Amino acid sequence: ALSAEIAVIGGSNDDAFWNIIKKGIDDATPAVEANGGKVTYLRLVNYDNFAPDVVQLIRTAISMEVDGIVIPNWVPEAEDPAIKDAVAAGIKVILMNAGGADKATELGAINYVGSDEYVAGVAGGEYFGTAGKKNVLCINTLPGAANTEARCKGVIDGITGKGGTGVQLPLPTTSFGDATAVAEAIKAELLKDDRIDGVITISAGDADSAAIAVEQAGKAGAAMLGSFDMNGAGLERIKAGTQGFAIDQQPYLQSYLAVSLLAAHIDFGTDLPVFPVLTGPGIVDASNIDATLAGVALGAR
Amino acid sequence: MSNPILALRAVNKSFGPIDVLHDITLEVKAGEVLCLLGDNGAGKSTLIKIMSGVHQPSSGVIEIDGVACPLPSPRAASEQGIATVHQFGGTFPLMSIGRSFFVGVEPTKGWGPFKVYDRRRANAIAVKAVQEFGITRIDDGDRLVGGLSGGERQSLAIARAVHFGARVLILDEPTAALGVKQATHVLRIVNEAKRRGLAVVFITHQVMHAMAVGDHFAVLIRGAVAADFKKGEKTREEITDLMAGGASMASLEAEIESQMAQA
Amino acid sequence: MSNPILALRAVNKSFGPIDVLHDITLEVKAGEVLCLLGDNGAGKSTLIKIMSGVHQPSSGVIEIDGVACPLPSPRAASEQGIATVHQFGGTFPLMSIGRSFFVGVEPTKGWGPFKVYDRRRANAIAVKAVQEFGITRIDDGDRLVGGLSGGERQSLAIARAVHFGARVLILDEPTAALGVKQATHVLRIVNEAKRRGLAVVFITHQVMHAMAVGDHFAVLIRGAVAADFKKGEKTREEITDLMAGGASMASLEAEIESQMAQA
Amino acid sequence: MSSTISIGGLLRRPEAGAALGLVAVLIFFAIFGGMTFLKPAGMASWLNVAANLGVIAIPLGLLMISGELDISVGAMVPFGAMTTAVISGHYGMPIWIGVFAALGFGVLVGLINGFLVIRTAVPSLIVTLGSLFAVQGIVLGLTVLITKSTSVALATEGPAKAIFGDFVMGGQLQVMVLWWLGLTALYIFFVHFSPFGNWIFAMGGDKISARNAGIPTERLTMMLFVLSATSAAFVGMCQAILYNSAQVAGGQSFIFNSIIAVVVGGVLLTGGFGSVVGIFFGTITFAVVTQGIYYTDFDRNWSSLIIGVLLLGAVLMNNTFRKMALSYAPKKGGK
Amino acid sequence: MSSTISIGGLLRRPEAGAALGLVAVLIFFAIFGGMTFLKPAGMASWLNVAANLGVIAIPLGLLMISGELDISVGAMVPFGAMTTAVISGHYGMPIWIGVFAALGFGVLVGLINGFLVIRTAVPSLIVTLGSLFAVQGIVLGLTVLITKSTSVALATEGPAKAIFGDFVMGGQLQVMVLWWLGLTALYIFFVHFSPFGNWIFAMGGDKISARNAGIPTERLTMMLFVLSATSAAFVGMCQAILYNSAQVAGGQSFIFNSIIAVVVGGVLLTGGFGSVVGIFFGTITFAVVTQGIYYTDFDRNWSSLIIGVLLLGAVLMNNTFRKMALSYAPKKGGK
Ligand SMILES: Nc1ncnc2c1ncn2[C@@H]1O[C@H](COP(=O)(O)OP(=O)(O)OP(=O)(O)O)[C@@H](O)[C@H]1O
Ligand SMILES: Nc1ncnc2c1ncn2[C@@H]1O[C@H](COP(=O)(O)OP(=O)(O)OP(=O)(O)O)[C@@H](O)[C@H]1O
Ligand SMILES: [Mg+2]
Ligand SMILES: [Mg+2]
Repeated sequence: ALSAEIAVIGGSNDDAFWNIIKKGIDDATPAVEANGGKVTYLRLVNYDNFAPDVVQLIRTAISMEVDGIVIPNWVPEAEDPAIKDAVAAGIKVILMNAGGADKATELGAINYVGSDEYVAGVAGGEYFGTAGKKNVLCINTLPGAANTEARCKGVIDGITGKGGTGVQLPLPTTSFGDATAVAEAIKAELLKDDRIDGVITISAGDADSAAIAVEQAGKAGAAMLGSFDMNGAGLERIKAGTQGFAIDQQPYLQSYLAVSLLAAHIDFGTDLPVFPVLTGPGIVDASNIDATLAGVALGAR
Repeated sequence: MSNPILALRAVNKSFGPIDVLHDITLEVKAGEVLCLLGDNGAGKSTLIKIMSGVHQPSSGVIEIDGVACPLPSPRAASEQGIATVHQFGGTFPLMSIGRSFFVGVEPTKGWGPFKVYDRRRANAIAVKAVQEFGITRIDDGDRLVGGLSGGERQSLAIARAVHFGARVLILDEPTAALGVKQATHVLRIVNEAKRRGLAVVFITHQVMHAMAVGDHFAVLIRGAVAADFKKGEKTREEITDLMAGGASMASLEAEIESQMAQA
Repeated sequence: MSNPILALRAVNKSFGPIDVLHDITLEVKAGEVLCLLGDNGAGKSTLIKIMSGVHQPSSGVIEIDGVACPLPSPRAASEQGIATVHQFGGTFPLMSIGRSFFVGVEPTKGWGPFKVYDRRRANAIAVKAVQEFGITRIDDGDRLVGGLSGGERQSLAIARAVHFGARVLILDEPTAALGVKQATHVLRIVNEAKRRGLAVVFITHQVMHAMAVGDHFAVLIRGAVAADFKKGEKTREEITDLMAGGASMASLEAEIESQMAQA
Repeated sequence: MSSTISIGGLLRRPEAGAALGLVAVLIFFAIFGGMTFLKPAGMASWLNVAANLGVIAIPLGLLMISGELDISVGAMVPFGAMTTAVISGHYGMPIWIGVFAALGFGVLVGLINGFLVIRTAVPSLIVTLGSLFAVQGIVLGLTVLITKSTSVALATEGPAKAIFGDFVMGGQLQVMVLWWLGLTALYIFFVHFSPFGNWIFAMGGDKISARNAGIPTERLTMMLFVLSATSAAFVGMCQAILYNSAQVAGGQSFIFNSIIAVVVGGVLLTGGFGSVVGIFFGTITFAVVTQGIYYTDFDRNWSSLIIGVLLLGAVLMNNTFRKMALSYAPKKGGK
Repeated sequence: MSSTISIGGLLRRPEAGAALGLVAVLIFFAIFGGMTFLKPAGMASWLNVAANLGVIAIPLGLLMISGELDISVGAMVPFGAMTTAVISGHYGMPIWIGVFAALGFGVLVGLINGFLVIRTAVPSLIVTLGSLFAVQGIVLGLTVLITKSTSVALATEGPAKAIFGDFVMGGQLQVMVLWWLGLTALYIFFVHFSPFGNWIFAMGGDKISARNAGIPTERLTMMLFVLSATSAAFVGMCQAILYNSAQVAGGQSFIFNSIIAVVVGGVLLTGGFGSVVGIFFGTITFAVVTQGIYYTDFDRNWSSLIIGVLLLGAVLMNNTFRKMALSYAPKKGGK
């Protein structure tokens, strides 16, 4: 069918990561529209009712009678039946951000574009290990959510593989979004356990709190700070040397490529021989900070 | 005379450190109106709350038909046929007149699990009961109680108790908010209830109302029964003095009377 | 006679589709007690709510000292020296007696931005004012209002209005919940206020109370002024009939009287 | 005369405002979202959302009518889901054991909530806030302890799947929609036709007077808390079966969402006024607003703003009607 | 006699329960958390949390005493932070412009909340729920529109940094702690000593009677809404300056947390009763409970459970005291 109508399903509204995803979609959209197509972005409002909400979005997309869907496969048990229904309805599917090549094949999706939360976590854990860190604390401000748990699990497995140890610190919901509560929680752990020499947060915003906590606990220089994803303040810290690194899956590429590939497939029947298309994990640290900062200024990193 | 339906034996009540009732012993007999008199804060409302299961006595016994019978809840009291109009409240502003009237004892039609609330019948009975009080303005049982005047609501509450009071009818200052016509009607209803063999407990601050219906009078002063006498045993002046908490009202009465005389 | 302090000219009031007051014209003069009489639901409370700025008339004019002067809020009325005791409420269960008494017009000590609430003085004045009503049980201004009996609270509200009523004192059924002693005291206070040159508007359902203090009587029937007369112009029986909404009370009165006679 | 239908009589019903609000948002999205939104597949999208919310919103609304609140439903949804998934997924026991355990825990938490509210006179918002945290803690702690993970898979087949977690009517509608419609009908009967409903309204209007009138207020309060906690656990359980998995996190959005649905449905927050049909409409309104956004071309970043404004609008409309209801009285012919 | 201090007099103060609750949790954590928790660094940890929460909790508590509620603080924290970061970070304007703009928006949202509550008689929970969503939508929409990002960096130096977002006293305490103590003192004066405070209690006790007593209830309601929204924007602004960055997300936890702090502090949810000192103690109690966990050896997965149980305990203790307060009267010598 010509003039592809595409639905993209993504994470919560106010999440920095998904905002960059949106930038990729927005940049890919003109090309789709130039061919008479349309791109709709369906976002979760929050992660409170995760699996049902995601499946609901898939069903919504099917009901919109789109030609193609780009979707992260976060909770396979829940999403697989819906994705199979979409494929059965003749809708072309690309898995993005979460899922992997095997899943794509199993579900009949045409490709997988993305990284993997767990793999990204492992990369982070190994970075700590390579830097000589032994005891890493993974701060999870959203404990119980599949994606954040995968990140921390990856970190712990990564550092363990390098001969160190890792622990997850799940924060209660009472502290979610309260920068001070997060900072003080991390500080308390640092004060209590003197051996901790690495801290990583599941989001860029939490790293702002963690930076203060490390400094307050008198561990500046001793404990290395890392974060999943990145924001302006975090990059400034990497540049200044107060933060070690940030794990970047280059979300811009995920959505940009996924939408473009899918539209071209629907409109022109093209197929990419590369399978899967991996966009990460990439590590941003002092070595590549300047190029990254340029991309950030444009909202693409 | 008949045996008492309801009796209190040496009942005490305190709220934390505040002792409100001391050693109250009282009997309420069928076909008799007991007037509870006493100054503001004497403990009248507290006493009848004990009779209607709202409060539990700190010590002492409640007897029904001569048998000790605690009243752990208002529901227990109403199961014993005791219906009460409390001094405040008793109606539900956002409910319809019909529903408010029948609250807790809704009439139903149908059978088995499909019994449904009989709105039409409830409304009809409620409107009729209230109109009998002379409140003819009310003719729609679906109207919300919140739109009624104070006296109209009070009439509704009294009509309700009269309708459901099987053996004992307790009225706490029922006439306080009522107009002349409505108050007279309440007094007539009390007499009617007495004639039907109910026991009535009646609280009022108006000597005239008390003397119009009372067969038996109990005066509370600071939580204790200060006087307990039958109709005709005391004069109007003596009763007035007792109602004022034992203070001699002679001078005050005289003062008012003299002002009236100037009229 | 003096000019009216407060006058209503052709005032109407309706709540949505319900017309409550029709073309009310009334004058309240200094040194005079105006008794508002009428059946339940006649519109008395609504009328005084218009005088005290709680409701706005649907049409018609309020004059103060002969000049048209709308009362957009209770605050505006109290700035004109009009103090009101409403039929319900007026006290705050969880506040202390002293604070409840002075709510809105708190006494302060200190100066400038450091004026602080003068708790001791407030408590002393409040306790004294309430004790003057014969309620000697209350001697601690820090006690919470919620623990008082109905009559005790009512006395507190009246004491408050009397204390702050500069020119006009409006009392909506002030004696309804009061004991004999307290009610007599309220009547004495009304007379005292009159003697001090205040105008008083007094609502009651008790003929005796009305006749004890009233100089001027206005009877509302179904929201319209049905009679407007001076002290002495009508007999007690006529007034009673009017209070009952124009119904002839002769038979009812007779009935009650006869029961009293049996006493 | 009282059974003839008049405009005044219709307008003073608690659901009048909710119904008009629903019509308004439907028109809004029909204009901005186009027709897909009203085709069967589009309707299924908001009906499914409404069903899951509605099963919780009605008992919560009854609690609110009776003057209480239950925040703990936010933790009961994942609790119900996790109980089923752990018992029937992780341990592999028969699905029915998981179902009954989930409902059983619902009853238990409801009883605890009700007991604490009755016995301590602590406001129910606070009691259930406490149990929200406590249940969240238990779910996270126990799940990690037992399964070493926060996400548990569950595969169900046979009648349990068909009854609790499947799609019906051409694979679009969740079976939950049927549960929701059935339960709504039941609630309408109990609340508006059986005498029992009257008690709930009386309790919300004036709890002391209700108790004095002989209504077993305490037992009724317990019952309503059990109902709301169990309904939330039920929804969680069905979601676990439908989606073949359960997560520890989640469910909190049900708290605000169901309060919104209830209040948009015309229930008075302070108790004593409302209707099941109103809550039903309010739930659909909420679902239409949140799902409708996806069918429009509005920038997704502004969806919260639109939801907020639509909500306020619906409540305002609603309120206008309640005021009319209170002051309504049939006009007399002559004076 | 009324100025002598008696045990009865102390116990009937609204803060009595809160103070005892605080002592109880301090003992609890001193036992299970060891002494680090009470050393300066440990104390700073919960004082900082308490300060940020407390600046919002006191005005919210006053609103609750006056019988209203403000949910929108949850959106005002990120709004305040983002306004400052966008103006002074993204656009690079002087920090003071950012500070005043943040506070100015706080005043504006407060006025809108207050206006809607007064004019429409919609319960404030719902009005502010609407404005919560609306403000969240505006923050997200505008930030992305302006900065193409949801996280904005901000570098502040000079007096503004020292006044709003720095550490004092050996670099452990946030300067917010000083603000909090100062504001608490001011609030205590205004609420408990100036005549003005009386009005708030009267409004919460019986709004109609308060209005009839000549209290400008509408103006006061507006003022309190402005106070709470502005305080939340202030906290957000200070956090942006302290952490050199602002996020669009977050802040919702302030809603429940401050309600908890207020209620643990002895304020009656239905209005009319409470005290600033009580809220102060309640805030500290909450901070101690949530931060104390990190000094213990309990498994972190159970922290929600512990928080829930401790909260319920504190509220129960509290309630016992309020009951004593209501029934308390000085014992007479003779009868
Ligand atoms: N729940 C309570 N807690 C503490 N004190 C109470 C309580 N209820 C009543 N009291 C006190 O008990 C005393 C008696 O109150 P009660 O209401 O029984 O008086 P009453 O005789 O009905 O007065 P009134 O004629 O004014 O209605 C009063 O002094 C009152 O302060
Ligand atoms: N806010 C309102 N909305 C609708 N109707 C009202 C309202 N307030 C009063 N009414 C109606 O107006 C009429 C007059 O009420 P009002 O309270 O003025 O009577 P009243 O003369 O004070 O009676 P009472 O002696 O019983 O106190 C009543 O029929 C009542 O139903
Ligand atoms: Mg009494
Ligand atoms: Mg009246």
